Amino acid sequence: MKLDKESIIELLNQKGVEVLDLYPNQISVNIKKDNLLNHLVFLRSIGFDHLSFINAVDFIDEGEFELVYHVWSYTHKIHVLNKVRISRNNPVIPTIVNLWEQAQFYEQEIHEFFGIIFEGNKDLSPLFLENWVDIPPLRKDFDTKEFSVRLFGAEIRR
Amino acid sequence: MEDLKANDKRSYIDNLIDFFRKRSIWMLHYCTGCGAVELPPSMTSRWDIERFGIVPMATPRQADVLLVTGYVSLKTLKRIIKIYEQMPEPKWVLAFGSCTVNGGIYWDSYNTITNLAEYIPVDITVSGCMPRPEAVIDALQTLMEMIQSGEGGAYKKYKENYEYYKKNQDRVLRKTAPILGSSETESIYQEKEGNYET
Amino acid sequence: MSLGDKSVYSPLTNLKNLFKKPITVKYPKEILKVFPKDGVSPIYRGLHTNDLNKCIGCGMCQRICPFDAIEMKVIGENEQGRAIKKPVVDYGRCSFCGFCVDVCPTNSLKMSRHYIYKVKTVKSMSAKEEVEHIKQKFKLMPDESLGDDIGYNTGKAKKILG
Amino acid sequence: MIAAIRVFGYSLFAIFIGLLFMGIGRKIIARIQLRLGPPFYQAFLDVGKLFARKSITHNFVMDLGMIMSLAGLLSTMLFVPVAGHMAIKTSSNLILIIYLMAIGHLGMAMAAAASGNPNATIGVSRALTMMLGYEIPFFTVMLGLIIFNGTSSLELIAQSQAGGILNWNMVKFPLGFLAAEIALQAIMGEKPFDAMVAPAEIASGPMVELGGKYLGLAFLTHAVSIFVETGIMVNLFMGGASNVFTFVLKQFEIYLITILIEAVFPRFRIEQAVKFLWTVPMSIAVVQLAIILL
Repeated sequence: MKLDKESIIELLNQKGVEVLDLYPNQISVNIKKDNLLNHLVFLRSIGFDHLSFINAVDFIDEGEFELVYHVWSYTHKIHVLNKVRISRNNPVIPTIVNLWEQAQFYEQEIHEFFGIIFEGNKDLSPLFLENWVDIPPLRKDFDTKEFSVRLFGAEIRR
Repeated sequence: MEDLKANDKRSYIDNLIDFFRKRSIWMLHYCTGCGAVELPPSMTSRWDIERFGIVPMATPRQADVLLVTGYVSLKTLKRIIKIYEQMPEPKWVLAFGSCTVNGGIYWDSYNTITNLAEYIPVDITVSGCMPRPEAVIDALQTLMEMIQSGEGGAYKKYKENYEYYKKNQDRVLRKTAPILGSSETESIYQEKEGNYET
Repeated sequence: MSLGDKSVYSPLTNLKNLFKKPITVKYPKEILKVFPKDGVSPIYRGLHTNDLNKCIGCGMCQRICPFDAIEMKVIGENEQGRAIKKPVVDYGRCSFCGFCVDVCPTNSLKMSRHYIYKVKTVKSMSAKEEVEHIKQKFKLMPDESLGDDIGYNTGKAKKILG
Repeated sequence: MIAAIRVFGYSLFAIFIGLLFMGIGRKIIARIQLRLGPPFYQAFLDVGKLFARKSITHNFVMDLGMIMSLAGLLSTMLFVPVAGHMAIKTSSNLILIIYLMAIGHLGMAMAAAASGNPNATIGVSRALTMMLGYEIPFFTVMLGLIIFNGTSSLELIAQSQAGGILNWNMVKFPLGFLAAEIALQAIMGEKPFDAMVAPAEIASGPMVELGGKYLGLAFLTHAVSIFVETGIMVNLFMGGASNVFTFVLKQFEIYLITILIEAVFPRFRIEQAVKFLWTVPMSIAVVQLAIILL
């Protein structure tokens, strides 16, 4: 059964989450960390069966990470961005590997580049950076210029 | 001056062997980055470097020249060193593009080395981002001249200056685990404290 | 046995190429000619060329370069005692994007159609010296030595192509 | 003593002709791909370079295997009549020749297995599987010819076709020639039956760990194998030759057909190749055998 965008927003509003209407086929949802699993299970149950990607954004001034779960439905043709904010000091979030298996690699990568710990994910081994011992490199407080000068001897002229 | 003297001493047999070597360069193109795109036109009908006897080879054991075609990340560097050491002598290295000289577009990357010559000896460095097939052919022709005249002996440098190269390799690869049989599955973030000294 | 597109034997039709002329460009002897001019495209972005009389040393090219490739080098003093600066391009960084040519206020910095530049190893050098040698060899100060063969050049590209 | 010199001379001749054919084959493939291609003497330069390189051995079994594979093919060559001449005057029994040809492959298998590289092991297992594929149709064709001529001597079969092109077995038994030609493609290891080398998949298979002199030996083995295999085909189907020049020319015709097929076809997977060889050339060969018997 194909739902249009308005009825999906209606359904989500009934669940008590904040919905933002972005584009003709895209909506954005702000959720709490505790509510994440329930919310994603609900989305999956109404036909959003494809997890496209998981992003992480570092809001260093606000001291928070934002995780964006991109969920797509082949029946409704709607793209939902589920945004979760977690604290930068204690970056822990429950894993969704049991819901979507492909989340394994996204979580591994985010753990590698942002240092966010996904509770319940058994394998958070690095994919790209072998044996990295510095600050995770995509965090905003990681200084790539300084690092490349120190390790590779890069010339910086300005 | 020493080089010139050495040239004078080269016998007829040496010149013949060098002629064979220069006319039959087998290359291992380890395709890192953009250079992989420039090599197919050089190898296929339009520019056809097989005219000079240059053919791609599948394994380092059979190859004479290693083409490093583009940026080199830490993971790649480890494999490049392994491949370079697996090649039997005489061997030559061609570095293509800005990235292998001074970092190129990845000049401030956390994971890309800036100067390939610090880690393995390089015979010819070609500028460009990436070099056109004509530039590739030009470099290979220069390599052929260097082989004939006995100039292209950078592989001897690897033995003479091994400490220098090894030190540089260790400095950047220290933070990385062995290629095969890595059992490091614990979280990288947890073991951060105290392990890294500047 | 049919030789249609879907046939198993259709590769055999390629045997007719045996009697055609090869399309190979014998590079060192002859050069590619597909554009009105010989060689590469008329708006090719090759090594830089700089009209040193027109260049005012403003440093805009240095400021816009996304790769930190351009360095302003002091080459002397003018009558008022101010330093005259000209850009030096590090071809170990340059990615030939053309931003510096776009931004040049006097239109003195241009790109030529020359692109072949290579550095050979020096057998007598030690490894450490060679690293520096390669780095320094790739830093070139563009002048008018390549000026006879202008390639990418703001506003004029269209005129050349016709 | 004279026998030894003759054997040496014949070996050099076979290697020379094989390398020449390889070079010309590369040139022809290049022209089909609209390229200029390497000079025709490129194979000599390659061998010269390979023997001047440093080489890495893994153990003495590898050395032994490479020499065994070259020696196996060189000894096969002694039994193939070249325009009526032979290195040593001996019987040129077809069954013996086919038996000896396997030694070359086994030597290569030994060397590759000793190198310990998994790609080499895969390549060798593919080569031996391919042997099962091509030997059965090739033997069936040969059986027909042996029954027809009442002898298994290659020399006598060649002599029986004397007197004009219409007497050649190629014209008398076109189906048999077709089946043998397809099988020959597999024997020479050219496309579409080159799953054993397959540089893109298993990094040139048995040769993966060979460098320098060992690869040079492999090159020479390949050159001799080209000479032997085309020589057998010339004697079987094209009536031998009265002088050496004609013989080499006929050999080149056979090699040219192989090269033209090699130049344009893609590669079979190993199980597809064996299935193809056991169905298409095999059924053609069986029909030919039935025609001869009836």
